[in-house]
Amino acid sequence: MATMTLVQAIRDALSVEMERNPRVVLLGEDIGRNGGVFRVTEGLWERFGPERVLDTPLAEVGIVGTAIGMALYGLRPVAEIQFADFIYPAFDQIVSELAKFRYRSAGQFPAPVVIRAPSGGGIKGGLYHSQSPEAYFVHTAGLTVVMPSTPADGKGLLVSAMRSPDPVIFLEPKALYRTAKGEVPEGEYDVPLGKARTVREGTDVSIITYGAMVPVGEGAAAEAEKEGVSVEITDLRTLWPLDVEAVDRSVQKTGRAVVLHEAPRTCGLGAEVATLVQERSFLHLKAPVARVTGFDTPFPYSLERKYMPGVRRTLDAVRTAVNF
Amino acid sequence: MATMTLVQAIRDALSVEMERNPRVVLLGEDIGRNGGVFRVTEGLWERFGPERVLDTPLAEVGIVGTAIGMALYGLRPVAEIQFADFIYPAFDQIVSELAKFRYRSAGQFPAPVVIRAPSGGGIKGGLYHSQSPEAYFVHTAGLTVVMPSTPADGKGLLVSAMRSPDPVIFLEPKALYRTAKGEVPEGEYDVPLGKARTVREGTDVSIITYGAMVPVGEGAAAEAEKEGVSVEITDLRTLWPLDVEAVDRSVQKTGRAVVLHEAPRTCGLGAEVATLVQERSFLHLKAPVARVTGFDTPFPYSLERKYMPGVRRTLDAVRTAVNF
Amino acid sequence: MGLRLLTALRDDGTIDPALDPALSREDLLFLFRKMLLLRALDEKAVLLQRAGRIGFYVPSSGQEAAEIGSGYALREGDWVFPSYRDHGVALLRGYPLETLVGQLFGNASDAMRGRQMPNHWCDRAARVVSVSSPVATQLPQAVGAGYAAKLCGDRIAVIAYFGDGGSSTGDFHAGMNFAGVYQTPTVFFCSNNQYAISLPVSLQTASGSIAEKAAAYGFEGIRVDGNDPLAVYRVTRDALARAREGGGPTLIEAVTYRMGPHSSSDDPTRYRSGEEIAEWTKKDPITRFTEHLRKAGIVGGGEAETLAEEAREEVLRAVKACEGVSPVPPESMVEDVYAEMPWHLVEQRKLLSPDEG
Amino acid sequence: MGLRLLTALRDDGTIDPALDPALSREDLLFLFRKMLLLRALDEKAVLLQRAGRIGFYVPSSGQEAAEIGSGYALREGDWVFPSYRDHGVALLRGYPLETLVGQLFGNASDAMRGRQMPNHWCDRAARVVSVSSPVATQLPQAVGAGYAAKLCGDRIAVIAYFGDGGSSTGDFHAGMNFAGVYQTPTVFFCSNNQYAISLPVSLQTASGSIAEKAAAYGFEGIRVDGNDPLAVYRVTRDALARAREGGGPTLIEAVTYRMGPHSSSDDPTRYRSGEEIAEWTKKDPITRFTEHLRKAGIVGGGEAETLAEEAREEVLRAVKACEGVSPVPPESMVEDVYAEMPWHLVEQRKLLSPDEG
Ligand SMILES: Cc1ncc(C[n+]2csc(CCOP(=O)(O)OP(=O)(O)O)c2C)c(N)n1
Ligand SMILES: Cc1ncc(C[n+]2csc(CCOP(=O)(O)OP(=O)(O)O)c2C)c(N)n1
Ligand SMILES: [Mg+2]
Ligand SMILES: [Mg+2]
Repeated sequence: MATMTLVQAIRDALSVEMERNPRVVLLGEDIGRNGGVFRVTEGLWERFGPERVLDTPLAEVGIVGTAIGMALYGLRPVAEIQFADFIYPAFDQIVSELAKFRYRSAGQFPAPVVIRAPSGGGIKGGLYHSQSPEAYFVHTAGLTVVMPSTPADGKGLLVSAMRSPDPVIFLEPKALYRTAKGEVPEGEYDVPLGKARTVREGTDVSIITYGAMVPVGEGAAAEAEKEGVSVEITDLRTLWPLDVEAVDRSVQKTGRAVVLHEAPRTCGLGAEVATLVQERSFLHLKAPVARVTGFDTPFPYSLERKYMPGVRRTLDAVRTAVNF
Repeated sequence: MATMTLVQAIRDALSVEMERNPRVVLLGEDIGRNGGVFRVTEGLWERFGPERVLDTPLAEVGIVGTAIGMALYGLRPVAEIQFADFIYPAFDQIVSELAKFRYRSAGQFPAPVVIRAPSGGGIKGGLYHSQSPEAYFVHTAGLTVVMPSTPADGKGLLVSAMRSPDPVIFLEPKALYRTAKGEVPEGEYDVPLGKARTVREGTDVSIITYGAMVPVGEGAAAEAEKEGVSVEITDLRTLWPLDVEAVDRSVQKTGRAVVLHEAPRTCGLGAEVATLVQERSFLHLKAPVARVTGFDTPFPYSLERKYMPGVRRTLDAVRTAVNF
Repeated sequence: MGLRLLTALRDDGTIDPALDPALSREDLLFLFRKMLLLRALDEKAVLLQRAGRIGFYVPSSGQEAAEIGSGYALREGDWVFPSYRDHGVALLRGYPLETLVGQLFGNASDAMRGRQMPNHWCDRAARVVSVSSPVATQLPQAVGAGYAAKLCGDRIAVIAYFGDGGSSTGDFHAGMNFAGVYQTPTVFFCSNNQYAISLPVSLQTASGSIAEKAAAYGFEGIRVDGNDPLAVYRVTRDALARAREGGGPTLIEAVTYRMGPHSSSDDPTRYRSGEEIAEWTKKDPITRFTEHLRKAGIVGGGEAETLAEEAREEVLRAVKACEGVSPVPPESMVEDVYAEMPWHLVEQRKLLSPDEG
Repeated sequence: MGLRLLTALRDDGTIDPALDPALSREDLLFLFRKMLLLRALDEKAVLLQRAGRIGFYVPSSGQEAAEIGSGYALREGDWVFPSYRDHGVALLRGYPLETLVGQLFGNASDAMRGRQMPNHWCDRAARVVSVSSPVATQLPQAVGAGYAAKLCGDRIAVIAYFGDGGSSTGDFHAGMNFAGVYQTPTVFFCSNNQYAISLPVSLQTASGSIAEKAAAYGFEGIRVDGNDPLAVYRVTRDALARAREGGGPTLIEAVTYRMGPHSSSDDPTRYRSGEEIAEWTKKDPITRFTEHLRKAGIVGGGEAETLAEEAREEVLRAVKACEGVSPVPPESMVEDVYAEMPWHLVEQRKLLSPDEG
């Protein structure tokens, strides 16, 4: 065990897997000599060489398209999109190609690419350095979408992503890059995809969340406890295909659910979770499933702290659920 | 009044508005001399000239980017994407630019572009000539998303879209292009955005749907009637911002809701509608809100008729709701 | 400035020694047979589509020289990233005709399980990558595969096919640029058939040619007579060899003509003249090649017609073998989305029935 | 093959008559003042950011000649599509300095209501279009605006700014191609400052220059010394005039150097050497221009320093005017998403409070 930040844990996952598997290559903008704008890949270019750590020209469509070709040939490419906000020029390669290769070739041409992207707000990045685009990818059949909230999960889930037979969109909550610190197993370590993590047990309300909103949920749970309300928190970790049993179990125990994410509300993952809950646990529900989310606006620069869900709005939703 | 197909009605909207407003221009692939692959723009190139009906090179990013610039300058561009499945190369221009121009410029640079695209299955188009991408745009703040299901609405909604101060994604259910026939007012005619249409009144179950699924809903309602079940059908017409009052009213009357669309299920518009219903009408609900949707797979060629929701699956959902 | 158009077959049927690939009699006959087979497949498929026996078809009549000439230059280990119009190349990859024809029917005889529209095939064993409809997405993918081969020390080349319209896409730009920067063993083969559906190449780009766009990426562009199988073979062979030897990428523009419609859904009379078609029909690659083979004494008398008849029969046999085979099973719809079927597709599978949705 | 680099200011401070735009004394002093103002703004903003008084900053030190030289060539009616590094141009559009500085603070003094990060301004009256972060998205937009102007019969030009990295995007490819096909009055102005964050232009593309990429789209590309305000002014003026007169688009590559970091978040020591910076510092456009003005007897003695001091004071006044102004109101977050606020934003507005989320 070693204490690491999320950035260090992700870097550790990349280097451990690159050591183990010579077919793993990294590509992206400024990830080589510069070590990435968040320094996630720092030292890997020196260690594994420019053939395996590619600084690419400025074209996301080229990054993802090239990564797909590498994967078809048999490599295990890990592409970095500098900010999740800049993934859209590659959207066609992701949605039309990456997600559909296995299906359209009836299994002949799987394309196991991992796309890493720093996601979410918290660094005063304004419209284009703050977005949480997970819903676009959850809606796209064929993709696995992952978002860790702890350094240990950051390492373990990324290792599993790099070994997955399917393409994985790996979103990294940049707000936690350096603030999340924790024990991380050294060397070989993985965390299975598709399994949620119970952050804390509770009996009155279930908060279902992920990424940078997990600590917000914990803050609200602590406040609620003072009011005698016992909150259970589930960290989805894999956003799709999500761990529906974990969600069912928690909600059927508490009878109340609050879905918490920073992405915009409408057609967000919160809508899917709320719908699944009412489809599968209708008779257990004592209150409507509540959503605490980002606003249906572009991500604002000066008002960032008001845009992102905090303890205040989460606690309000918990109270409303209990008092319904 | 004249009887028109959906294709004719949409063409009528374009020509009436081009006559009225010299600032309206059309651009897209094969829309000029060829009149569009579905012949929607047939005759407009001859009538209004190549300066106002532009055949573009093969680049959706160029089509939408150019349309945005035209709109910023003061034109009213209507861009055609040949199939909604090919809109993704323009996704960055739509999500990062078109949807955010008004916001980021604090109202100084609105970009009122209309993007028309044939959408949905029904022509054995396989993976890439059948998709229903509305959820991606509903999730994107700043866009208005519209889908007509009748010729009259096709004309009236498109005219309103061409006069809207905001960008509109106008999805045309290609399955209905020639099968939907109906009376269409001639000359000046518009249908307001943001207002749903009650297709039929009913008391037991509310079907909330749009586009090519409206006739499917009607088929299921007719079958249900034989079983003594009275179904109300709401055609959303504007998918976002949707007519929430119409949804509330219908569901609070019947106490049961089935959301019907051909797009994939997970994080689809059905999830948003189901979530809104349980948030706003929780105590009225006698059964969980049901979803009848396309499958979470790419759109298959040979199995198209099994992929698309039909009367069978819709009726099953209605029965399940009634017998819950 | 425009680049010179390279031609081997002269109008009089003789060959320009400077570009003569000096193929053996057997090679020439093999090429000829494959061109005839491709034409025969086209003619039959168009009839099948009209008769509603297949749902759709993308013909390549007029482009046989570009398809077969370039495809014949490939070596065993090379990879192919085709577009929907390049089934001709597949015919040279030991790809059984049934596999192609079965895909047209989209039934149990289709290795792709009826997932895609006709003309969207693939074959892992033949290293022919899955075709998709979105234009030119295969270009950066081909660059990635080439990069991977280089990294693995495999001395192979990767060829990517696309059309004149494809040259306008961001995928073309990124693929070409990455190939230039990483010096990948990629041959970009553009079949400039003069049209992107209805758009003539003159409105597709203001540049003098597609080939000269290569300069913007720091490598060579070649303009070749796409109706001349020997010239196409020659320049493709040389470009592939250069790629395998680490010489980097090449862009080849094969100047040809789509004699038929864009697809079975298209009506070309809306956007081009009969005179234009007549002009190009004189340059029909099969007529031209037949001329040459006659002049060279390789086919004589009615031999060409005999070979054409053999090709038609081969196509008929394949059609017989594939048509009427059982449909794909409903459950197959939810398979191959992921390596293992996740819970939500297991649940959705229950919604499937023998009847309609 | 590489294109010739056009330079007017010789090393000895004299000017090449062939490229001399023959500007008046007043014009030259105006240019000089604006370059000094831009440098002063940069120096102050970097300090403000370090002190945490503004959140972020994108400097343009070293690129003043390209910014001011090109911007000065614009006419009243022309439109500008800038990138985040082109606030220099805004200084020439009668754009009050407060508007720029207020945007850096993102408070009530920001006409954009604190919506965007620093350096992402716009001004409708000045026809300076809203800057976004995604690189090069403005290029096809500029083509559309130019097309619209042409259709409306307005004899204006549209200039679009971008960087060397931007030349790799699909937006560049589509914008250039559409401009060539429609012959729009567009000037594509590339500030090749040698880097895209850490990536040197030699790894950005294998082509000999950015300018020569114009040939792929059928129009002219020009390579100009980007640290020479007079050469930049001259070629931009001519390209804009050609555009206004219906002569179609031009690509201008201004070869310059980003003397500072990519942004306040960047550490350039990780990817470039002190020697390299020293080399380019010798070519500092302000030093070079000062030299020339001295030689030409337009500024004498300590005059240059006096002007620089005036510029610094102007910046200080603007900062004083904008800093500490009240923050933007919370409700403004849900405004301007649509022309009229829809029901869901009216409901979401209720969730806002003076405290955090
Ligand atoms: C991204 C994208 N946009 C639009 C289409 C619709 N479309 C299909 S083929 C085609 C023309 C392609 O022309 P070209 O690249 O010259 O190839 P050709 O069909 O002539 O072989 C178009 C516009 C598509 N398939 N993909
Ligand atoms: C589409 C996109 N991808 C990545 C980024 C992140 N990014 C911001 S600036 C930049 C480099 C731009 O370099 P260049 O075009 O040369 O302009 P410069 O910053 O040098 O003026 C990158 C990669 C972005 N803003 N947009
Ligand atoms: Mg073509
Ligand atoms: Mg640069």
